[in-house]
Amino acid sequence: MSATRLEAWLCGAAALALVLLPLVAGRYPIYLAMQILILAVFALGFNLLFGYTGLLSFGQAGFFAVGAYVCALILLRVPSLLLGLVGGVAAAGVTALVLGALSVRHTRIYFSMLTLAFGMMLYSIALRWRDVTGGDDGLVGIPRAPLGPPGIPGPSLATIERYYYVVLVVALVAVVVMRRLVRSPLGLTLQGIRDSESRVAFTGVPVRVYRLAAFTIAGVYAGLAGALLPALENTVTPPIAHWSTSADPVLATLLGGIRAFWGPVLGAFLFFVIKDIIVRYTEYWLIWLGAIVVVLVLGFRGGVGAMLGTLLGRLTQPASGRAEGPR
Amino acid sequence: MPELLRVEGLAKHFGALRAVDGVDLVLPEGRRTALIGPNGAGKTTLINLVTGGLPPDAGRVFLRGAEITRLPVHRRVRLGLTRSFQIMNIFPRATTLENLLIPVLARLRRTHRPWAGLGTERAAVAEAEALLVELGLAGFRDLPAAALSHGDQRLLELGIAVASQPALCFLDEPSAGLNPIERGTVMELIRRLSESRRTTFVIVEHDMDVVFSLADWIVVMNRGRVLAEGPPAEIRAHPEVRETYLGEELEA
Amino acid sequence: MTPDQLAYQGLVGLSLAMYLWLLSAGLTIIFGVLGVLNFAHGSLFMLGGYLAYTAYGLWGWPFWAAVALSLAGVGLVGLVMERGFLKRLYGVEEAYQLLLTFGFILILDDAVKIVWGGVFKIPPIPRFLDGAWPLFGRPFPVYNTFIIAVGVAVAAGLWLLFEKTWWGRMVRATASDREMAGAIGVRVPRVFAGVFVLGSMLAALGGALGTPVRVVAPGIGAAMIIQAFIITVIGGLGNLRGAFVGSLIVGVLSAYGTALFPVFELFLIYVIMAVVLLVRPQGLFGGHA
Amino acid sequence: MRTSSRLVRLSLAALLVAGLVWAAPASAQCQLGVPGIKIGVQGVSSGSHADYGRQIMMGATMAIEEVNAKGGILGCKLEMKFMDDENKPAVGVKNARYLVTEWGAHFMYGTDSSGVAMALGPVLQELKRIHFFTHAATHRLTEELVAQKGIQEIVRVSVPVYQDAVTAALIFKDRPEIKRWATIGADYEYGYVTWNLFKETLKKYRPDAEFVAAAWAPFLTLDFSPHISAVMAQKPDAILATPWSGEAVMLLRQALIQGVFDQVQVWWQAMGGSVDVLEGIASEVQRDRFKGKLWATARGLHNWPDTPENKAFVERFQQRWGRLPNYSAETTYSAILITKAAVEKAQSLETKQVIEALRGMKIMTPAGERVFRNEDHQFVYTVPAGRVVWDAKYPIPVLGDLKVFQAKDYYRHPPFAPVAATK
Repeated sequence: MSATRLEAWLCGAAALALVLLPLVAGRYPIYLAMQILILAVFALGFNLLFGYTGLLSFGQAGFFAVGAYVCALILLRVPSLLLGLVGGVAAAGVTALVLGALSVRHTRIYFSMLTLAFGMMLYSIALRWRDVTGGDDGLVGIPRAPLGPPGIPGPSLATIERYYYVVLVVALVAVVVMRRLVRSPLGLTLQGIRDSESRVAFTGVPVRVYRLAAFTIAGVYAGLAGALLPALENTVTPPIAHWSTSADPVLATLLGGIRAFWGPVLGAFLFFVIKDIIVRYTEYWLIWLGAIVVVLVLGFRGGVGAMLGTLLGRLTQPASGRAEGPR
Repeated sequence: MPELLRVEGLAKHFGALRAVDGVDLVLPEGRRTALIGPNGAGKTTLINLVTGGLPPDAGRVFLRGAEITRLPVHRRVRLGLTRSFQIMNIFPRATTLENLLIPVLARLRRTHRPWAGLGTERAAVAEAEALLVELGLAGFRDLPAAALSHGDQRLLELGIAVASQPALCFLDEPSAGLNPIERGTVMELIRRLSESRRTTFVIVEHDMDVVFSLADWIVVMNRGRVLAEGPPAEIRAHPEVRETYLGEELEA
Repeated sequence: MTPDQLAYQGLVGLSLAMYLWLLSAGLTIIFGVLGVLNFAHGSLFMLGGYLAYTAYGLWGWPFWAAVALSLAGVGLVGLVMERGFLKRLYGVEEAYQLLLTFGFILILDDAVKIVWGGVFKIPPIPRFLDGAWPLFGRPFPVYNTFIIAVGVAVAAGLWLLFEKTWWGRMVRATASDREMAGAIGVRVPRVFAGVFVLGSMLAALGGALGTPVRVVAPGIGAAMIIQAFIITVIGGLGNLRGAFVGSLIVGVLSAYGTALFPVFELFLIYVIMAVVLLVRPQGLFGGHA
Repeated sequence: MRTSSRLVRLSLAALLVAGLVWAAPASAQCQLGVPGIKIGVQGVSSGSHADYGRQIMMGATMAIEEVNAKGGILGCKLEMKFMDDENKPAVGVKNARYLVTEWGAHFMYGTDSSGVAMALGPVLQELKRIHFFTHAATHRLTEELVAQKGIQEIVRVSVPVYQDAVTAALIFKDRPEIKRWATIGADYEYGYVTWNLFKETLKKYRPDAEFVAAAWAPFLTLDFSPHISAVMAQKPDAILATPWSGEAVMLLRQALIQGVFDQVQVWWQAMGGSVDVLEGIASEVQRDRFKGKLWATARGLHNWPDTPENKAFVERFQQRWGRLPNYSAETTYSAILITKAAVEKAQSLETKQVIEALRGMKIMTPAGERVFRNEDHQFVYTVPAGRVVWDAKYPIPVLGDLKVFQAKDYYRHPPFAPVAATK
């Protein structure tokens, strides 16, 4: 069995498990699963930017928040989740496009700082523009509106189980799309830019435009993840725009593996599992997460994903043992 | 031979240093040119100015009569101007095939496609594979480029450069850090490529034997200026060139 | 506001600026020499506060001794960070250095919780720093005056250190070109360690001097580090003079912001940061570290 | 041989354990058909406000110990899980979901920040659980979410913002020399509504009152100097301050060294009567640095009312924890007593029946008699405000010179006219 076949089987199994989850699990595991899926989408976008294009952004929370706030504002007025999601994603995409056009003028640390500044700019807007964002108290009492477009209500999502399936479907689609994207000419070119900007430029590719494309897609993914949040939490508050939220996808990706496509997804899972498990035994879970980060950065920069990747490689033909370097 | 590249009064200063100091140059199509000169003569800077890596302080650059002085790199490439690098510059994590796929896709204007799998880019893949054969790297198709030997990586970089099917291609010390045998292969490849394709090569090279055997025109630079240019024989005989540059070469 | 009031508010801003300066000075030196942007720098500031509180507030040491202890303690932590961990990442993409120091934030925030509990700590104000004296027609705190003095003194001290001492010259050589410095016989690893310890101590100083008037609690480090980033960026990453001016800008601006344009204050600071990065990425004082 | 004998011993031990486990539920005769009643508690227990969470946890723990010692509720033992909400609405909501859907809480208690409370309220309907709010003070929690939106699961045991705002107006309306008021406000719901409600009320009695300055400080403010100097620039006669807990201590320290207490007549510190603040400023009060100008409120006092219930509570609390109880401890403690009474009356844990049982409830608690107001699920009880003074009887400062207003005089009453919740 080839690595890709095996991978396909694993994905199928995982997807099936997720579909069946509500039948076996209680409401909290479902809630947790939704949190994981949302972070997975968020981190997938982030990793297109970091793992594939080589740009470490500390401002992704800004776009996450734009998605969340816009979706929330819509849900508070129009009872249509669809509209909320679309609106949130669109707003986040546009914001990313505009701020990205400025950000991609830099790379490396300056890019990181610039994105940090923009992210925190959005945070300060969420915090201070009280009339719209509710200020520090945020937007609360957000209804879990029916799915359909305005006018045609469609299925109710009153129960968390139903909403779970919305989140699941959206997340699966997001994964598939990203999977195709990284294996497309665009994906290959972005990886080329990561490894050698000048070389790509001298093949006739406008590097900055491609960086902007990656940045915008990452922003759209962040916005999508954010837009899924209000209906789940019924509340949206400034901390989700704060840079420490930007760190979540970074940590997840680092845990799962920057160099592997499944890294962010795996990482999102690990992130919450670690958190949830450790929290049950001690309130001090951050110190453990921190320790894990230190160990990973020093010892296993490939993350758990790479470990598994090499494992996969061993299980299958050596030719497919290329876990390092996203494909 | 129709004019391919024209450079007029090109200049670039780094603080006090006049790296390139008023260079005029005309390159006709199909003439294999060697660009020589002692270290710091301004060869690499000149390439950077012409190919768009650096903005010039003064002067103008024309490709096939059209001015390209201020064009961004990728636009110049699309007009048929590209280069290779003195310091190895390939995509180490990508496979050998993918290394060539990027420039081919770029030439076919397909790099932006986000949806189609690479497998479906049949034309591009076929072309890249053909080039792999031409480079003699077909055996390493699916290996990460980093796994290739230094010499093979040089060949690959050369391949990346010609994969964009440029009209004019600057090769900045394509054999840097290679042993004589590997160097031979690279030069042989350059010769073959320049015959099999409509690409005019400008080569920066230190090995005079290579230069004189490969080039049918030689441009000598010194202190940011063009000291002399002409066919190998002429240059060999050129007194100034001899003393400032070739002298020690010949003694050596 | 009347001129007097504006001046007074500006003075308050100045004292804010000095805390920021003590924080960002260390960050800047470390970046300038090691090329590492230490995310955990704010957490060292916090740790400094806790140590000072423990010695001064709990054990009843004299304030000065407590501050000295916290400098020593945090310096030690800094040494461990650099020698034990960071040094393994030189030569790797800087992204990983950022991530490593981010890991330190998580560890330190919980570590202080484990040792000192989650509840805020605040020792009494040392008598000799209590009270106020008239300035611009209103009483101005002795404490804030003291902080301003310390800030200026540190600035002068650092200037002397880097301009006038042999070690300083060694550090500057290392900052401008590691290999060259190594070639002319500078023990680069030692310089790195020394600089990191110095930077950590500066952070500790800010934290320690803050405790009697500001509480120390878990998470204040992470809350402050971003301001330090803003400042180092505005002044030019690795540029000490720039960091000083940057601190003044941010501190004074937020003071006036609180009084005159509270809604935009925060936003404005990030705008400035972004604009500087876009227009002058090397910072207002960029060029030489 | 040896291994086999060890095996025997092991299996015996296992049997024993199994037997105990099997026997355990049988030992408690809970008349509500559950192994135990699960008490989920939240409060902020990290950062500048952390003492509140601790005190909430102490109060809950003590109540549970006492109830269990007397056989629990209808024979059902109480067990508690406490979680830190970090004063973050999102965290509070996540905790509530965990407590109810995973841990299986029957009732929930606590919550300090108004922001968290307002986020939590609507979620309670989905979770179908009562949350006894024992500190969060925004009037909108009960006036809007209960009285108007009809979210039955919200019950508030502590005094809302009325006390911080209205009593201040009632006390200082009679001080003609105090005209110019300024606020150093918490930059969120709680800060805004306090200031607005205060202005509204004072204006009724004192048309001549002026409100000359306002500076707003968000959570995690470490230096209030610019806020203080900003409002002092307008030369106010009195200041109403709403940052609380550790931030109140910082604020008062920084106001002291800016010489504020030489310039103003009164500093009204909302919730300044909480023990963590009183502990934090003890030495300053002892040296009368505030010149008797510092006034404060609390949702309950350890030195008032002078009733056996309160005395006993404070005594037991000090024995149990070696500290004086903060009001957040008292309100949470009382909330659990209230739960006991309600469940015993309802003979059920069903949210609906328990709410029914709460209707019209009058119950004696350490802070005095609390009366459940059906319209907005607000428990009504009287708490005085007072001046922060040093009393040798206590290890820390106390509120003295108490101004007692009957609850009906400073509570707002349905139907509620809206109060702006913006700056």
